[in-house]
Amino acid sequence: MRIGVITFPGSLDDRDAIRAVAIAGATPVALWHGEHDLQGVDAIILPGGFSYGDYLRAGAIASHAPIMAEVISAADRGVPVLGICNGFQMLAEARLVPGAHTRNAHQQFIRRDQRMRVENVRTDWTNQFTAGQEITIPLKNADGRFVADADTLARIEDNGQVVFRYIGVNPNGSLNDIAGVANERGNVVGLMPHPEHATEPGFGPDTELAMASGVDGLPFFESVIASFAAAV
Amino acid sequence: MTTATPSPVAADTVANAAATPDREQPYAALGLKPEEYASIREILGRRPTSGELAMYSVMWSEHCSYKSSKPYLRQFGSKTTEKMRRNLMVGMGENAGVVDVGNGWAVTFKIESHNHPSYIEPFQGAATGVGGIVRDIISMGARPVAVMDALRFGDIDDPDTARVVHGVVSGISFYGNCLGLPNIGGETYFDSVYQANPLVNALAVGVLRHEDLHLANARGVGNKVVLFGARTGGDGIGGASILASDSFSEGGPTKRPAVQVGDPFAEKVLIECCLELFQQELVEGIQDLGAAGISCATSELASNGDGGMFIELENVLLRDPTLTAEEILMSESQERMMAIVRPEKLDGFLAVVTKWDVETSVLGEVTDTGRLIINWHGEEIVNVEPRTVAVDGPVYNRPVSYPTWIDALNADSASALARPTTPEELREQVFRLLGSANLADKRWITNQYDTYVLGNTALSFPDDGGMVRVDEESGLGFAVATDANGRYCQLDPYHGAQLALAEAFRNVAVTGATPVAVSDCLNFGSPENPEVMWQFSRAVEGLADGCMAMEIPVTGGNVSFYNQTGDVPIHPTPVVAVLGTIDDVAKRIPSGWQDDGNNIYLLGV
Amino acid sequence: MPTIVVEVMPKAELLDPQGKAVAGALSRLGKTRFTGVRIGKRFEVTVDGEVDAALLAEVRELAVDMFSNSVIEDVVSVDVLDAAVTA
Amino acid sequence: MPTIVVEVMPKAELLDPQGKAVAGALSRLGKTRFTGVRIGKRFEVTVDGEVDAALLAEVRELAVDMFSNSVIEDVVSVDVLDAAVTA
Ligand SMILES: Nc1ncnc2c1ncn2[C@@H]1O[C@H](COP(=O)(O)OP(=O)(O)O)[C@@H](O)[C@H]1O
Repeated sequence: MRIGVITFPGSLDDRDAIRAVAIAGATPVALWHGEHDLQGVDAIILPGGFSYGDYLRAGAIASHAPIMAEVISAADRGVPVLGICNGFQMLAEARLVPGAHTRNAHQQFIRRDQRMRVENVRTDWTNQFTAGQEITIPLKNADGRFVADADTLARIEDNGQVVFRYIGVNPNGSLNDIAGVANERGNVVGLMPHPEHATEPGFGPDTELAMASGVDGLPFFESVIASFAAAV
Repeated sequence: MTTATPSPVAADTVANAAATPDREQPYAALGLKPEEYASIREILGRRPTSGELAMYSVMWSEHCSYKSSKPYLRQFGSKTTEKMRRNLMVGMGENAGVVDVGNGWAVTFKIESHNHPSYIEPFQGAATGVGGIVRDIISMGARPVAVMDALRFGDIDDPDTARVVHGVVSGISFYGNCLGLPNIGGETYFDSVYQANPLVNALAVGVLRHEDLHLANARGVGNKVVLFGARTGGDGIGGASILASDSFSEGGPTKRPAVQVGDPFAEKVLIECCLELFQQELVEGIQDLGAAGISCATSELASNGDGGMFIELENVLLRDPTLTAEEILMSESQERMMAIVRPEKLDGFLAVVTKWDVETSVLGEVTDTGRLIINWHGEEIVNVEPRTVAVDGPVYNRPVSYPTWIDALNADSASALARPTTPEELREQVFRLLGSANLADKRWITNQYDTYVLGNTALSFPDDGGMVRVDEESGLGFAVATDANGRYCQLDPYHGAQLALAEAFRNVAVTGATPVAVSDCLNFGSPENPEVMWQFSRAVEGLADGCMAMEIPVTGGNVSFYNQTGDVPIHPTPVVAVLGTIDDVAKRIPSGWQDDGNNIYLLGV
Repeated sequence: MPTIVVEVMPKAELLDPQGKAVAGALSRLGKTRFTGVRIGKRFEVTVDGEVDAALLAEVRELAVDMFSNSVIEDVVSVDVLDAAVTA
Repeated sequence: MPTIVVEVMPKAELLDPQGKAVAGALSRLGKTRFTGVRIGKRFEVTVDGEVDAALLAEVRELAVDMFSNSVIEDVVSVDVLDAAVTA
């Protein structure tokens, strides 16, 4: 399976996403924001970072990039798309997932190993988790507060589009403790924490067993590989 | 590419300078002493043009010329033995030192101050401090992979401290995070001696393959001199000389510096762009533009190369078209680089910068005239021997005197202080210590820094040293720690500097890495104060002797003088950074107990 | 060069943490007459040539599609800057 | 409740990275009529009771001392919001 990782000017975790895809056993394909070519990839990752400095609004300028037109039509065709952090912000700005992001309620950038619960295991990116599974994934952002109006919130809660919820601490003031959401079809998922930073022992979050050993991010990538295998 | 808007402002030409030898020039306002001005006239055989005066003034400032510290810093070279040099690929004197770490990999690192700007505008001052040190690393051909920050603030209870602390920390967080560089450690210390003069020392580390090493010099007659990155604006004009040559608290309105605004996004794009230029072998060398901007880049590149350069200054792309030639020469606009490009590679060069949306203009070319000649709309406004600007600036043997107060300070020992006599008093004292700003947990700072980005961070806070994997195949990596103790140095700068070295050395060693190199940032008061100069001379000697004893070389660093409030200098604060190597980061040793039942040993004396 | 000013404010029903922080600071300073602060953005777009109705319409569209995000923000105004106001 | 609007812009001589990024985006979208963008802040301060000259003077002072950082920003205007404008 070939998974594309798009680099925008200011993308930072693109190389980490590429590494995580390879660790999970798929073939990473580097894609460039300025082109219209998805190189026939089977799934797409919008990585973390500060595209265009996150100036204007996080993800806003990148959501107008040439390749986003292709991402939008691929998403409509059912191609799995994962937006991580800045990628999540781009998905929201491009209206591929509901809601929007504002500055963290405490107004600071925050980095922490974040616990969250997997609320929906039927998406292309979460089918290898068990329902209600609690995982720890690194979080790092300044504009991570998920907001939506009351109607939208009620709708996505009812539809099961809330895929991840923060537990323990709500790190940024997100409404309903929402850490990640999906589109209605479940092929497009966005979340603030960084699963690619929890895929390699020695470089992930601390666990009870050993420091930096957390690999709770791996099932994201294994899930999309499993959906791909199921589809062919 | 956009073309520069021609400026209507006429500049003082070389011909005009020759014809009007008696014209009064504002050299003093630019921070030059009468003797220095006289010596510029002597070098040129005429009065300088206003453009030349701008260049000499910024390049001969303490900050750029090291005029008070040079005689002492030579020890770092002379006290380096062959054995200490064994891993050294590039030593002192270049943008940053480079150390061979094995398997064909090399690491480069450097620490630099941005103290005064961080007091005036803490957020932007600290942010641009990170930006500046990272550009030093890029110019060596390396990919920046980590940053650290050594910070000193005033009394935590002073009302102004919050402004400075929060501004500085969020500036570092904003710039470093947005650049995608993990912050792997640093220091935070509060003491009222830093009240109106915080210390913001930023460190960056880069990695490269041996064959990717590049030095910034202008070789090859006919090669193009290209400026790329952000446009030039009115930022920090005069900052280099005015900020760093005098205690800014004395500054009148005319000395009020303009601040610089950092754009980490532009710098991130510039990093990727430079690495692609190096990788495709499209450049001979790249020089970063830091303090003193184009003045510094042109004169240093020319001095380090074939010695001649011709520049058409009106080709500089401007953000503000009203800038004068002198202001363009002095501007400290951030996120700019200068490259030397072979003419046949120019098209390839332009293709890469266009891909990254980086604005570029060709300013001129390398010549064999031995002169740096700068034209402004066809008229010659600068014609100098580049070494006289960049290398052979004034050197001072400043007077040194043993501090009158130091014996009394040392005699006033802590053993005279009352000891707690009851369990309650002891308990109260322990709590006071635990609650003191300098011992308390620093998570409120470090939680604002990204440590995960790039996916190679093996150790960071709360570990004693930060550690980063260089080679994913073998696990080869490096560790870095920074330390300093101004109070020890106030008592005894010679041993205080050695203690800082020893602490940083230990903090690296305990991670499991082997220390191999040192970078330092020497923060002191005014060099015109003989007691400060004594402290400086002792600290440098202590550090150089300490490095000999530990057998690791100083590969570079930075001197920051004039750190004082009014007449009161800060404690001498030589911040020492030690870099070590480890053949597999999987063997790292974290600080903190890992498993139940481990034995605990106390080593040493 | 003419300048078009676009003003964008966070939606009234959303929490504006920045504004709240400033309001908190005001009340700590004893400034009790102020009941709330909200912080939005002011864009100054400079234009080459004359501003005609078509260009203004284009900017109005950009204001909604790009300068603001309708999930969280409202465009408050789009106007040609009156030179007298800048002084 | 009356609202006082304070507008703050980055100083003209300093780089405005935000505005630069938006200007870049406009030009990539083929919008060539625009020559530059600068982004500042708009504060809406709501007031309890009438706005008198003293209060306005107080806000003017706050605008300089607190809402803006005079090292890098200028206060462009301080005005009582005309209710008609909000519509
Ligand atoms: N300004 C800072 N930037 C980055 N890391 C910091 C900073 N201040 C402290 N740290 C980190 O926090 C941890 C604890 O620091 P400190 O309290 O100084 O410990 P120690 O006394 O053991 O040196 C260390 O890992 C150190 O690198």
